[in-house]
Amino acid sequence: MINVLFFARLREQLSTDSIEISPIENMTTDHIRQQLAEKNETWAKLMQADSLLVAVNQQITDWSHSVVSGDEVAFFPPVTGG
Amino acid sequence: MINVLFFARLREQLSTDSIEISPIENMTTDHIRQQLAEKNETWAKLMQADSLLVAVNQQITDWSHSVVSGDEVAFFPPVTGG
Amino acid sequence: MIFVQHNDFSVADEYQKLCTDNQDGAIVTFIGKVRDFNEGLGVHGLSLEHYPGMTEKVLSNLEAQAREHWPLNKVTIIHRVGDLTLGEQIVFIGVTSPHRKAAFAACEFLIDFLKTKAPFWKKELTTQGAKWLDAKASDDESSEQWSEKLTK
Amino acid sequence: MIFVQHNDFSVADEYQKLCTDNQDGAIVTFIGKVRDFNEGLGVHGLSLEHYPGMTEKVLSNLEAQAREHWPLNKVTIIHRVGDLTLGEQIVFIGVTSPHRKAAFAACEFLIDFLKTKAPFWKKELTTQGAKWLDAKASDDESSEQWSEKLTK
Repeated sequence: MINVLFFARLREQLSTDSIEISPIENMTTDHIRQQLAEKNETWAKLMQADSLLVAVNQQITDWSHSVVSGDEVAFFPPVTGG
Repeated sequence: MINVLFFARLREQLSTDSIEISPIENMTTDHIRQQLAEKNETWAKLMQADSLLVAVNQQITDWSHSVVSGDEVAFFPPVTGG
Repeated sequence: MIFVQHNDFSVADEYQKLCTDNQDGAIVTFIGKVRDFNEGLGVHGLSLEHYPGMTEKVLSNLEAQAREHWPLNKVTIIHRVGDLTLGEQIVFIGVTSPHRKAAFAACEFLIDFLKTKAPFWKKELTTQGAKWLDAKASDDESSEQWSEKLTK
Repeated sequence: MIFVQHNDFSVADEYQKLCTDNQDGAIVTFIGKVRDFNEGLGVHGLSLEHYPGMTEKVLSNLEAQAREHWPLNKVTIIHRVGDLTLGEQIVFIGVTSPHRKAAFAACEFLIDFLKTKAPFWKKELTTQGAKWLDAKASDDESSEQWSEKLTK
């Protein structure tokens, strides 16, 4: 399984901080985003946002990054710390 | 009279921290420097150093600055604080 | 040393730990505090969320990058999470070096990249409710300018 | 606030005085310490001379210049004079501002110009005797670079 985490605005608007999804063959971060966008309008809006960031195994990456079972994938908005 | 101060290396090498000199008409910082350089070899060497700085009334200035009775003139090497 | 914590930090204690080595001629510290970002909205605090695990990795990586660019001795990065009220301390960056230019540059580099790379998110608590802060373009510019500065 | 003094200063106390205003999001401090400048020579301290009266005028003027360039709230400049041993604190510059870029820039501006404009002179006390330090070309360059930076 792939553990998918959500932070900040996403976590609040999706009313969840994590879900598990089943890996498919040759899966990428973009596949996960698209799969989640199909859930409903709220998910679609958040997953298609231009500003959406994705990390795999706690490292920011792009939408072509491959994902395998056991990976930790996180979606979040631009960071605002400091 | 004009009060002339010396600091740091100058003060040590001249063995004095201040002297008084009599003003002349149309006196400049350069006149004072030249007058002091005539005292002896030690004074000449220090007063003719390229790096010598001069302040009139506690403000760094150049060698054409006019000086009148009551002014405080200071000679010192480049500063090294901080 | 990197700390992500709920508790407040003591600048006095952090300085004491930073200032012990005689080879260091320069110590630069930055402290960020909760201030009223949107004047008039009545901000009374912030709620700070982060991505545990990733935050520490990103900050360690930034410290390593700073050490590659400048001769640094001690580096301390502390960032608080949770609810903070107006005026409270959020972040501490302390850097020591034999050279002041290195200490200034590294300290500013670390806070610039912390702001654009470390997974923290601020929610402003105002009298009119809570509101997630948007990222600032000026922060992106600040970190982008480093690649230019460092290749000069 | 400008202080030229023999006595040591407390960074903890100075920070306490700097950090009281909620409009300040950023506090940047620089501390300069006595270090072994000429490695191998056995430096055990410094003797710091200054030009009383002029020093304070120059530092006040630098503070005023910094306030013209950046939106600053509090500014503290402390410089010690007299005999200092290895590892002792020499100088403290603390600046607060709503904006971190302003606080960093002003703090670095103040120490850069203090080093090239304020009438302090350091004599290094080594095991082989005392020696007046020469001004460093790199310090002149640092302060000269500001005119370029500030007109950009």
